[in-house]
Amino acid sequence: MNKLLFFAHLKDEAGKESITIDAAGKNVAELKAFVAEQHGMTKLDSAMTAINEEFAEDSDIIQEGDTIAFIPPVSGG
Amino acid sequence: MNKLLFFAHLKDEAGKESITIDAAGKNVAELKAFVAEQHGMTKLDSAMTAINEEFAEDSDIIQEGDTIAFIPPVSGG
Amino acid sequence: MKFEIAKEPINIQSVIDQVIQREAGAITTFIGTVRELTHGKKTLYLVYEAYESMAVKKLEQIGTEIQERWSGADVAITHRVGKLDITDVAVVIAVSTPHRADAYEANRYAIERIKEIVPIWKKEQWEDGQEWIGNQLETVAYPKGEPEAKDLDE
Amino acid sequence: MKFEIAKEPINIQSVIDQVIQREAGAITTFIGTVRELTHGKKTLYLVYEAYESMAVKKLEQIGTEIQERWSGADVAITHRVGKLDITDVAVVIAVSTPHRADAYEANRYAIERIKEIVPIWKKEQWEDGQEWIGNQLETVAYPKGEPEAKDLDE
Repeated sequence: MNKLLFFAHLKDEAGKESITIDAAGKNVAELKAFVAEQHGMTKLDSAMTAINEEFAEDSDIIQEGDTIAFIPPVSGG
Repeated sequence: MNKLLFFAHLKDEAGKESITIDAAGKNVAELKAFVAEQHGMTKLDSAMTAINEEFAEDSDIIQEGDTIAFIPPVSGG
Repeated sequence: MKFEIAKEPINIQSVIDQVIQREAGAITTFIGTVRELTHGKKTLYLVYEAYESMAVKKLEQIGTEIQERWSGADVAITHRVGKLDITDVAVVIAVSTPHRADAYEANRYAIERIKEIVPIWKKEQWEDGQEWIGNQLETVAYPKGEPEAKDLDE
Repeated sequence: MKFEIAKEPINIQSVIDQVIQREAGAITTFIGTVRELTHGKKTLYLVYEAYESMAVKKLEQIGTEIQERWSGADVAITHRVGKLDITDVAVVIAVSTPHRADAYEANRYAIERIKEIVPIWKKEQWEDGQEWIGNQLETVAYPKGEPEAKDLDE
């Protein structure tokens, strides 16, 4: 299984901080499309994705147990 | 009368922090030459001069009561 | 810790203390504070949120990048999260280097990189609403300051 | 006091506190510390001396120059005098501005100006002697009436 984390406005839109699904085998782009459809999320397109706390590419494949975070444009500092 | 102040290596060379002389009527260049000769100071040429805590030009005239400071190249910071 | 996400007010001196070195002649700090007015609009307070474990890693990465680019540099960064009032300190970056030009440049580099790669977000609270900043590229913010029906989860 | 010559160790936070403003989003500080090695030569300690009353005036002048050049800037500077050991803090410059680029630039301007116009001198004590720094260029008078950049130590 895979834990998916939401932050900032994505967390507000999802209505939760995280969900757990089986995403193994999907690449990042496929996972985003899946989550957008299944959870009615309209703003995932502008988010980056991190796998296990490192930024990932759309083509990177999710492995069993990976933690996936959707990272909206950051605004720290 | 006028108080003349020495700092850093000029103070070391003069052997004192200040002297009092009558410098009124001299310009800065004349005063420097006078002090260099009278007090055997060899390093006044490289010093700037301040009259009453403002940098002065060689041609500025000393007035009665002015405080004159000889300012070696600064090295604060 | 040299790279830290803090839930309490940041002690600036403690961040500075972590970069003191005998080889350094210069320490620069950048202190990001909550500003009341942005483009004439009054902010009441901010809320910062972080993906904390990844944020610490990314701050460490920035420290490594700086040490690779500026010889002899030492770096410490603390970013606060939670609710911050006007003039509160959101971030402190301290950089020490042998010579001063590097201390300014490396410090500037750190804040620009924080704004690029560190997963921290701020929500601005105004008198008439709130918004997560950083999503300006979205077509939907909350133009009326509150979620409208079409913005709500269904 | 925003512009000060101090005989005791400088409290960095106190200098920062003087430039906190609701309109500022950025505060930069420059902290000049005593470095052990310069060009491979080991410094044991430094002694700073100031023409104190004039130095305060010149620090104030730098503050005024910055406020003229960088809108909304606030500035505080404390320079220490006396004997300083390695890693001791010689000078703290704090600048606050609405936006961060200005805070870096204005701060850098302040330290460069201090090295040009503020009557403060340092004497370096090495293992094999001592010297007032800044007097290496003894043939150079000041053609413009003030020190220029090329006359200065790095």
